[in-house]
Amino acid sequence: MIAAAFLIALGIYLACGLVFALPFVLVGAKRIDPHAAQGPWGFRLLIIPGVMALWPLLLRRWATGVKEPPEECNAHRRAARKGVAP
Amino acid sequence: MNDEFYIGWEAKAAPGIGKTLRKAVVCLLVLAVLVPVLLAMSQRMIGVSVFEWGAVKSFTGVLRTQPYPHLLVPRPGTNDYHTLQSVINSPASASAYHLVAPWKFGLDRASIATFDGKSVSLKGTLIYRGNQTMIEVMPDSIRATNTASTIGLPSVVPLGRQTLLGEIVDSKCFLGVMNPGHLTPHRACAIRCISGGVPPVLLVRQKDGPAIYLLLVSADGKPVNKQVLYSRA
Amino acid sequence: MIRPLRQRHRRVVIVLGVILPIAFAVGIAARKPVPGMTSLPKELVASPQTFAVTEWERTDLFAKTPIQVRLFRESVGGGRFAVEFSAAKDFVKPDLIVYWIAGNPNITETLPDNARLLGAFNSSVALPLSPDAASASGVLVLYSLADQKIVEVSKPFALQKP
Amino acid sequence: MGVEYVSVQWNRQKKFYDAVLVGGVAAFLVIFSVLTKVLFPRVTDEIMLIRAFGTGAFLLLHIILCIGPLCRLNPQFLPLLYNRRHAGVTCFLLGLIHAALVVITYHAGSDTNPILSIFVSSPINGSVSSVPFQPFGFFALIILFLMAATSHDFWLANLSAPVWKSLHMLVYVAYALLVLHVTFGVIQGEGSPLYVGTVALGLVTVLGLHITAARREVALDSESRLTPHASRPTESQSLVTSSPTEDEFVDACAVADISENRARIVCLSGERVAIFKYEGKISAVSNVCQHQNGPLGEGKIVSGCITCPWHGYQYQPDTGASPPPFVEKIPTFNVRVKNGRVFVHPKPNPAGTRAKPATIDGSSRREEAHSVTGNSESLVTLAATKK
Repeated sequence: MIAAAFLIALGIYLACGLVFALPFVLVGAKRIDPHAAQGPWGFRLLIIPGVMALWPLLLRRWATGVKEPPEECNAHRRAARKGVAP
Repeated sequence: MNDEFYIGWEAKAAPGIGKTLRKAVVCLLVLAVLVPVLLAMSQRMIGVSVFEWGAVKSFTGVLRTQPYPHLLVPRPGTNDYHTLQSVINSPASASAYHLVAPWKFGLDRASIATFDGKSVSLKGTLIYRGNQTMIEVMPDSIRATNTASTIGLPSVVPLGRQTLLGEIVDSKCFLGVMNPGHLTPHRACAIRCISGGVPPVLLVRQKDGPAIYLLLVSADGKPVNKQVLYSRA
Repeated sequence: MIRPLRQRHRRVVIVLGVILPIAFAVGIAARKPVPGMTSLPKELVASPQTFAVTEWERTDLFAKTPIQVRLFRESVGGGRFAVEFSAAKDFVKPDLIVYWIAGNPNITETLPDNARLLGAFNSSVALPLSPDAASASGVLVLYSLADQKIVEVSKPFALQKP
Repeated sequence: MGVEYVSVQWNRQKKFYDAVLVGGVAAFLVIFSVLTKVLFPRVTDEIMLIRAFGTGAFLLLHIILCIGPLCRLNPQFLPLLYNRRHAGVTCFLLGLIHAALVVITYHAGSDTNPILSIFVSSPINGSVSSVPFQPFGFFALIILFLMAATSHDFWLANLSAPVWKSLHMLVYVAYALLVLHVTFGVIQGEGSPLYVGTVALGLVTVLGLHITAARREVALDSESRLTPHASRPTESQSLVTSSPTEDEFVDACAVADISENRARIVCLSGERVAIFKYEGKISAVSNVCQHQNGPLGEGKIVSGCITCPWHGYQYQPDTGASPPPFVEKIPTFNVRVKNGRVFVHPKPNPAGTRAKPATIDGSSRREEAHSVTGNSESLVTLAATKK
């Protein structure tokens, strides 16, 4: 019973991902990452499985109008943002 | 100090790194050859069984639906051993072939009830192991023939209450559809097959001598698929 | 890798280093031997072995398949005969049964009427021959009932030395 | 990343890598299948393939897992790391074929949905030997899928390397699940001690290499903590392992400790800093490569650029920026050289900010030379005292 519910949820999630993936690889990818603008077909196909898996994240970036990939978060970058060194 | 440095996008690696790399590649290729040889050789579960997949043959005999559907096929030739000491010792005058449906299902007993005890012809694919024979019956291929049933029911010999140690297998897979088709790796499939009506068989392996196959039935000769599934031994 | 991930990596490695060997050892220790019996209850044993005397063993009776044939007798110089087969492990035919046919018949595709059923071909089970077989020579026929096909006919042989 | 994404950035090394990978996998599959068919002619072909692909994927995963610690222990293995992602994707594909064949063979055509059957057809009955093993494989495959699906550089950039790395560290969960999958699966049936021995050997190798490498990492960290200037009482900022001096610059190491075009690594502001020596200058940058967080301090200055040992990403040592057209940037650190010692300000500059390299001037060079002489003198003294 739990297993069936889990599998149905997984199926719906991936199906939504597939529906989202098509417009994303055609239009969305270059909106959130300028380097994807001229990506060849091979690249677009390669990222489809990942888009199906992580579509809520990409949908949020696309919807909020993010233009660049995020800057990574590590101790040095955090410390650097706090102020300028002498 | 060796100051060699590997950069993947350069055409060639530094000589020392290249040398290590060649050694590593040789080691990996040795692994890719040695491991499959050792693992393939030490497999112990694979037995001798056949599923004649794709070869459909015709069979005639008397169809019985109890306890599980089977076809009794008379053995030709004379048989004069009734004088021998016991019923078990005399060769049976007919062979019994288990009948199952395609995939993980047994034959639906209700749909073939009209043929019970009648001479029939049917088409199907042979499955066999040792002296056990099974037919995966082609759907809707069973036809009643005009010949009258000539085979009497085998006499029942009570052997008393016995304790046996063995493995419950789904007869279809174990007899040949899958090889190996038993023990833990096959457990899920056996559960599905027995759930689908394939006759459950207690396989009793002997230390010396052939394994014996015992069809599991209830005390009144009915199928016990569900009981087997829920006993979860 | 960044420092927090290196630390997480170390913790993961330590946890795995403890848990995995234990889980593996538990799994191996829990393995059950393949269920089997050293001997069946006597009520289930098909034929009490009454053929104590081995008359001969031959491997040349069947040309196509390597089958060893053993001839047994109930007692020295007397009693019924029985044959026992041992075939290569890989030899399997659908519903293989054994017949005895007296004389040196020319068998092509069908079983002649005088074929006498001995029983199912079963490695290491002795099949008794009828008493009248002892007096004449004959052949053993391996017949696949499911295939309705003669698998092999042995060379003619006599049970008793002339 | 500074250039447009392509499917695969092919080069000679990657082609060689993939040729060995594909050749090795093909050899494994063919040898296993042919030998099984020869030794056991009655085997069912699907099950033979299930076993070939399953064992192949499991062996490949072992090899992949050993590459990381091997490179930590000996940088000469770094070529194996360079294209490890292709090995990972191959491992996933082998596992996927194994799983598809399992579902078709053992679960399809029954009275239950074949995927659901993976979970409901192995009831728990309290016996350890019948722990359901197929769900372990299912979840391991999901993890391998996530990793394979996000293996393209697009995902590295869009998830950022630390997030990407944490996602890919799930491989250890997948490995644990697969060890359980094999232990409670095929090994419960296949009684040969060789099967037990092979898995045990794999387990010992993978865990042994990882624990050895991890211990060495701890040792490296403690080495920097034990340098004399760091043994002074530290500030509240516990992550700073070297304590700031009066003017906030930290005595990191001696100029002489650094080889030409190479770096020395210290820990400052919670992360490792790479201090490079090149062309008579000293520059310090964050040790973390933006591409995949590779250890830049273990890299080398090639054609004037710090080059990451993992995938060869490059940064100018003074600005921390990749040469155009690439756009990667890393934080830099202000440095001073005084009396033959390197002082680093623990506060990082924003990524890509130019920090003036400290020149190893004549005096410090002389001091360097002097310190060497001094050392030899003291050695002589020591020798004399011993006499």
